[in-house]
Amino acid sequence: MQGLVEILVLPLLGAATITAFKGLMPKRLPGIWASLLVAVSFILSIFQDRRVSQLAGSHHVITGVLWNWATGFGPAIHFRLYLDPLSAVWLLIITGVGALIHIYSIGYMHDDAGEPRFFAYLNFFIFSMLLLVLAGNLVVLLIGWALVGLASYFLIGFWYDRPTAVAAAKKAFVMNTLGDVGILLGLALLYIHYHGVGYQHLFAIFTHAKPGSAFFEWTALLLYIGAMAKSAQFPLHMWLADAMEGPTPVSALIHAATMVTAGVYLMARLYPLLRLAPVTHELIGVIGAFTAIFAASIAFFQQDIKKVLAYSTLSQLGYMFLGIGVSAYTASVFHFMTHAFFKATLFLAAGSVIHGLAGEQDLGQMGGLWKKMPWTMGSFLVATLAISGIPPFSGYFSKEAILGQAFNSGHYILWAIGVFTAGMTAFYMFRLFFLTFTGKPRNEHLHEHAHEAPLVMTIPVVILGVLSLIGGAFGGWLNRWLSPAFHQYAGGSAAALESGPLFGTILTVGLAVVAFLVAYWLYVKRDTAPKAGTDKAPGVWMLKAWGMDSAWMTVVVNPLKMLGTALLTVERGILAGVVGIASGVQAWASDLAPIQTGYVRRYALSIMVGVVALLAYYLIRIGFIS
Amino acid sequence: MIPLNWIVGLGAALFAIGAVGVMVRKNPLIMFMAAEMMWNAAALVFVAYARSFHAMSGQVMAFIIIGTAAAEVGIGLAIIVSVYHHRHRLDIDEVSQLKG
Amino acid sequence: MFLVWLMAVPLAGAIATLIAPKEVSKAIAAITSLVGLVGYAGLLFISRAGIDWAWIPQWGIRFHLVSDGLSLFLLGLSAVLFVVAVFASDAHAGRAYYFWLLVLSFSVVGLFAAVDLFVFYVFWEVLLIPVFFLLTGWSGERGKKAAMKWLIMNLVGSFFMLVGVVALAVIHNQNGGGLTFEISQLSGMSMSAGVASWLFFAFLVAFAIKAPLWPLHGWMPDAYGESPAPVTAIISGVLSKAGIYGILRVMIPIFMPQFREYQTLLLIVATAGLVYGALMALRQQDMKMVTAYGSLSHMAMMALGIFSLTSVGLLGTTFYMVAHGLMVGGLFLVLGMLENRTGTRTIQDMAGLNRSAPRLAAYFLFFVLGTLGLPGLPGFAGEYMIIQGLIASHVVFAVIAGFILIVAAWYMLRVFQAVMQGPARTTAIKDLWSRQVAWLVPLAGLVILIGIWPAGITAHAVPSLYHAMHFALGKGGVH
Amino acid sequence: MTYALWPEYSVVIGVFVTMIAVMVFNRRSIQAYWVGLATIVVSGIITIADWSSKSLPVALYGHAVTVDAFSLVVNGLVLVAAAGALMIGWNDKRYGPDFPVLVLLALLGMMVLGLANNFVVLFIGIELLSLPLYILAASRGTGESGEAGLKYLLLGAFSSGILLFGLALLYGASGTLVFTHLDPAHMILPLAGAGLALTVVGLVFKLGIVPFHMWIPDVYEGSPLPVTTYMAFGTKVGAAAILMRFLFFGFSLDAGWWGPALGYLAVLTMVVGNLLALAQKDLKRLLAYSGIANAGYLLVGISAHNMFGARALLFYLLPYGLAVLAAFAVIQFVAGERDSLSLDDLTGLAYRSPWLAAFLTVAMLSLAGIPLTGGFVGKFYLIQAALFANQPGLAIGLVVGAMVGLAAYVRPLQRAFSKAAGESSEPIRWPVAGSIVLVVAVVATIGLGVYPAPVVHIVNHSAAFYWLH
Amino acid sequence: MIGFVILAIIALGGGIGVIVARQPVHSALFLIMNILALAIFYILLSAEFLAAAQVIVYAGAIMVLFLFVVTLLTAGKDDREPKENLAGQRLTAGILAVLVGGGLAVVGVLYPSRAIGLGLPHNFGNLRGMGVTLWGPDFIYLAAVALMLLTAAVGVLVLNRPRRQVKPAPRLEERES
Repeated sequence: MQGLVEILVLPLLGAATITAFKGLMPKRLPGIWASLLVAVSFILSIFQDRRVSQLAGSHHVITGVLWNWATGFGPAIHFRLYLDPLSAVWLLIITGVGALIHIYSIGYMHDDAGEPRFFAYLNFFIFSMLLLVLAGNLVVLLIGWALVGLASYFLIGFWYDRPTAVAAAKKAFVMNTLGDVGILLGLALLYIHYHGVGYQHLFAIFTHAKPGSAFFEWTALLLYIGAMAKSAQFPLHMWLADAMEGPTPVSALIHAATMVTAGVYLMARLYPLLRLAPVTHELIGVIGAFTAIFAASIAFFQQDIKKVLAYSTLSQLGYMFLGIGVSAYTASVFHFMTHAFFKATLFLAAGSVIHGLAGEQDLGQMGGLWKKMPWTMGSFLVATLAISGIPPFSGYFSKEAILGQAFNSGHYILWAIGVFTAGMTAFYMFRLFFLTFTGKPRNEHLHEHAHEAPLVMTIPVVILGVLSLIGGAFGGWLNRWLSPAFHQYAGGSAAALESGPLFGTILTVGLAVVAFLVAYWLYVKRDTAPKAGTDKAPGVWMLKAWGMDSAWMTVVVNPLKMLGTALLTVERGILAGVVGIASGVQAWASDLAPIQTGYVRRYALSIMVGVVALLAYYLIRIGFIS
Repeated sequence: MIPLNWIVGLGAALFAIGAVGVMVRKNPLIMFMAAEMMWNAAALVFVAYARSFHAMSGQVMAFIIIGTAAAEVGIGLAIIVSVYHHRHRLDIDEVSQLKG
Repeated sequence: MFLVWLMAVPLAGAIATLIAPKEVSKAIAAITSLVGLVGYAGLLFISRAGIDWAWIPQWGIRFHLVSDGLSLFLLGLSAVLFVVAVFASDAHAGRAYYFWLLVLSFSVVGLFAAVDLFVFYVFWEVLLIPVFFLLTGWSGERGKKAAMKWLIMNLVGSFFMLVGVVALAVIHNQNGGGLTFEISQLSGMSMSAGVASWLFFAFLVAFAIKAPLWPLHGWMPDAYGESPAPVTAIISGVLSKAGIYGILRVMIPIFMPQFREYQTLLLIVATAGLVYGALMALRQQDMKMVTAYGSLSHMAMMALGIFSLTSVGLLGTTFYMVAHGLMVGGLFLVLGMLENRTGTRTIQDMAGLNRSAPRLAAYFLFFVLGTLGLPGLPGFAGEYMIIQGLIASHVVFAVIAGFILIVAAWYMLRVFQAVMQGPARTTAIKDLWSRQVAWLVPLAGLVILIGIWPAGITAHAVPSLYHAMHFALGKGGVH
Repeated sequence: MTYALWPEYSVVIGVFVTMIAVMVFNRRSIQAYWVGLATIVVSGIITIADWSSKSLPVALYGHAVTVDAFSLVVNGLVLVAAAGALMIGWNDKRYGPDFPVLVLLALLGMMVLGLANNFVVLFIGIELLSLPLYILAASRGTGESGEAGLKYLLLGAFSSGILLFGLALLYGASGTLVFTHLDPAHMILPLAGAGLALTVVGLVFKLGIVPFHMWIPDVYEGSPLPVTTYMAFGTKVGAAAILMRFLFFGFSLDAGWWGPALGYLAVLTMVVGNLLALAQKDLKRLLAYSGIANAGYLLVGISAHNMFGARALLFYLLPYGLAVLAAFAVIQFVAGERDSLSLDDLTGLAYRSPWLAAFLTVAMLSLAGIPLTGGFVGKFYLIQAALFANQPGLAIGLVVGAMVGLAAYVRPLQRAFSKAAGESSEPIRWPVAGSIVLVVAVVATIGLGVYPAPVVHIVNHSAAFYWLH
Repeated sequence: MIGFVILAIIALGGGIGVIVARQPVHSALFLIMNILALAIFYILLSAEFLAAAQVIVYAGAIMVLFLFVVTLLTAGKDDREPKENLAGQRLTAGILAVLVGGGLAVVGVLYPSRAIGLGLPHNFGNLRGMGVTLWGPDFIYLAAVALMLLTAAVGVLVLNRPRRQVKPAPRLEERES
């Protein structure tokens, strides 16, 4: 327990102090302070991970209750923290990669007026993400889950005077809320049935449950919806591309390396539940595969350097979910790790490019930058090779592990999709690389002023580049490291890394190489313009991301707005009704008033009417008139 | 022997006539007279029933009615005089400023 | 007896404002409300604070106040919000303004603490009057109409309730139990089904109007829109809770069979209100109206929690009342500051104010996030419990409620972003003054506290809740 | 030795002394007012003394009158009404020195109505009450005042005729004039039914029940203000007292055939009265319609026909009267030299005179039936009575009426609390006597709302006595 | 019985005359006729004292007063009845009166009171009988009537006292100017 709280609290402290004292801090201090705290957190995480691994017995878990969160309607829900090997991996990546990106940001944001705010947000994000992975039950997880969403909202909308950024932030938040609601419903279901939402409590029950009941399917589906929204699985993926409106380090940290993989974390965490819900489990793999190929197709013709990376992130997330779907949990975690390395490298390098080009992101304005920014180019190349699955770069190993297990478990179609997508990945990534760094500069003016990034930015990029080079070597270690976690409860038996058939590997790598060659031929030899291919049938749709945005608008958003507009009429009716009744009564009263004519004889008449009425009533009542 | 119940019928008729008088005549004096007639009708019925019960109480009541009528007429005429003193016609419908 | 002192404080303050010079009215009100808050803090440590005194013995009416788990936190909510409202008020509003505000405070304490139906009803109606005058005297011409609507709609509801109140006592008497208005004695009373249904709806309508619940919210838009911000904060934060509180305190113990009988109908109507409020909020162009309709939706959420008829749903509502009160009160105060600074409430007329007023924007966002139910802030805990209760009783409504949470995020962010973000369209405004921060910070801190520690309230509310309900709830209650 | 009738005797003596005072002193003298007030005080003291007397209830003059707790409570109420009216019109040169004399005479009528136990006394009471009020209504000498007097007189004579005929038929049906000797079981029923119908009409005419109410707005509006106050409070007390006494003594055993009709009338009255109040622009007229509506509330107490009804009615008279006193006192102050006050004249009252506005608020809220005022407790008691009688329709009618009337009572307040357009902030004079009435009425209204238990006790005691007969 | 019919016709004729006569003076005279017919009825009903009182008070005092006022108010004025201007007033009034009068008459005629068959008590209805009652147990009624007459006297004084011309309260603007 001790130690976890410190890891958690340090970044929060950073966020709080920077927010409170940003006016008093000298210019660079917030960045340094924030980076320092995250770095310390990283170091503490290492110690904690060691503690976990040294625990006796098979249960490598540190857990403890901070306080009683809510009670009164059943067994209390505690504010519980929980560290096991699975969360430990995330812990390391979050704090480690997070620290590097913090450092990088010191350089990247140095001339932005909102720099302290940026670091406060970033620290807040680290805190939330740590809370998410250190959560000991689903409620605390959901709190972390929502807070990272909030942090993401802050950071996407960091430049709040850009309407597009603001809109993107809102979209991200609302879509993530959808996911939150899914988790909320799912965990409420679990609580109702099992009187608790703690992982250990639930998993112990799941271990003894029989799979296949509708209850488990629904619960798993609801929780998966949460993961879908957070990890941008189809059809809840649009927000991630728009999220590139935020500063590039944010894209690297949140929308590539860490936050978007929370869904993978959740699904890996819930492997005992997935065992019980085979249909949902399959669905996860199918949607993952579809997302992978779907996003890859969109990435083909993107014109914006960050958009390409964003869709490639989507595609890679699809791989991870494909891994979850075929029970390749360790492989998914492995891919998460390598992806964190190479995608962070790619984004940060892209950030350096954008930084070097004074904020330009359009591929049409780049080209021939390799001479101007060699370190960046080098790192980018390494990461590109890694993501394309070229051995011996890290991506090769992790992707291979997922595909291998997909094949082994008999999901041949999913496997085929994965293989094909790997080729597509290689194509668009190399297209990106070539368009950015090789060939002739397409904008001489920008090219003139382009420059390599300062050291504070380059060093993290290079470190991450190195990690993406060698990351594949962690596979064996990870396999051992995670096995206690996945063997603790039923359902994780197939989690360990496996290797697929040799022909599969050859096919994958071969496809990647072919794709590389095609890209080389197209964009280096023939020097095709970035826009080429976007004016004809598939290209147009690919560029427009298959029109999913407008589909959402048509199917969900606009009907809701129209319903709201229609209800405005109802509301006017209700409000007018209130006034109407009141003024109706008033008018009635005014109409009634002239009864009072002022003529005495009329009054006498009225009295006489009353006499007749009363007389008749009494005579009838006593039976005189019958 | 006088048929007492017929006297009650006569009283009812006089009562109705008085009521009509109040309702249809426009001269306040005549309305007032008609009202007096209603009182008289009641007094007649009282006396008739007193005769039937051989009890003086009805007659006492009739006496009180007559005495009260005297007082009421005094006040009523005073009011009518004070209201119509300066008016051209004795028309009750002219006195209808208060309404609504 | 302590509760009586707690009531006497604002009353004394109110009288003091009438006597003292005009200039110190605000100071008196501030001191009074602070004393009330301190007294409330004391209440947390006093176990026997209630009073039970034969008020009108001939009718079995007892002046019976208690501070149990149901009322304790609502008393706290009102104590806090009144302090905040007084501090946020215009110093030149005049003595009558503070007089009415303190009278309101007085009656709210009485309302929340009453467990005798007659006493409850008395304060229920008394509190209409100060609000009526606050709306009449300190807002524009439309405010007068709003005041009229407020008074008449609420009284229409509560007049029927009055008949219900008396009828309950009379029936209890006819059953041979003697004339009493004590809720605990009226609970579980045998009545003919027809009569019980009529009484049930008489009470329900009264409470629904005050809350307000759709479709009885006709008074709400004008009242929320036209009243000065502190008054709006009080109405939306405290008084609207009175409606829900009434359902919990009065109706649940007495009309449980009717709740069961009409549960589906009630759930449908409340869900309609939930959706309706959210969609209305989505289409409003006036930032106060967005919040007002959002609040309408949230009130429906509280009603759903009750109508789920599960212990967790009721508990969720109990908790959510306090949470929502604090947050929506804060939000309306922030909106009031914005309105004062910009002179408009239309969101199209504003944009990009974050640049000139970052602190204001931060508090705005904080309360926006709170009201949209961000996990970690108290709205979430309430909504969680309510939805859990709904799942346990009728899962369809839980799904709809969940869906509305998404829409809530949408409309709340829409107003925040439109006002605070985007390219600046309005001239710069002044940021918060330090005096304003002085009360916003504790308010926000309190919100965070109960957000991360809902057990602080739920653990205390539970015994009273079960005590109040007397007989166990049906399915879904985990206990 | 019983002083049973001495409250009434002292008033008679007071009448003569006052007249002598008028004659002896100068015509514009204030002495008559003092003597009148002293009379009321003495009568009140004797009433209180009688209250604690052991010898009650007592029937006197061959069951013509019965002095019991009920009549003493009525005495108390009408004495308050008379004192209030007298002090509101205190030494106003517009009404002259005869004003106290006539007030005392009408007071005597009201007191007689409280203790009547036979038809003769009933009739005497009605006339003794009405005759001075005819005069007072017309006494202002203006067109409106004369019109009010004339209308009151003609319709009063008309209704008295109906009343008398009804009494005659009842006499024929039962053979007795004494209420307590009426025995529904041995009456000739059709005669009794017809007689009862006419008698009830004659009595509710004075109370102002729809459709016999039409004289009320005109007479209230046209009469001088203190007289209107007196009518609104005193006449209602007297009429309600005699109606209850007559019906409950004479017909208490069998409510089945006379109760429902009154119930319908009550509902009709409450709704129509409040509805018409909504349309009014003149404050006196508004209060007149409010008086009609309140008559409907009183009738609820009668048609409920149970012990609670009697008690509730007796109770309700007090807060109603106090609110009327307070409201009319405010009108008197604000109107100053004028005879009436429109709603628009109230605009800005809260800024001209905050206290007057506050007092008006209390009065109006009491009439509207808002808690912590006496009016609420009264309505509450009435609803209780209706429900105890198993007549939810009455209770619902009551609240529907109250709802409709609500806006009527609130509109003046809203005027009073909004800023006036002009600068007409001429200070308002506070006559001493009127101020006493106002303050006492307001304090008592609130006191009655906050702690009604003592009054409830008195009322219950009085109605309990009443039911022992 | 024949006497009764004749008297009834006279009384009814007088009554109808009151309400149909065009001039108030005629009405008053018709009313006197009616009153005198009733006085005879009183005698027939063994109410001698009342008959005398009826003649003296009603026919004598009251009607003279009426006649006096009629002449006072109609002197030199147009004393004819103005045209009926209230729509349906006469018809409705007639119907209502027929309903009420007819109903009451039917009830009264069909249901006679329980008459006592024995002979009349001594002094029934004559001066002595009334005197004993009114100055005995029922003196209080007499006193009340006296008070009413006193009220009437005061009323006449009040209503016709010389009035100081009370001007309507001056409006604010007038006062300022």
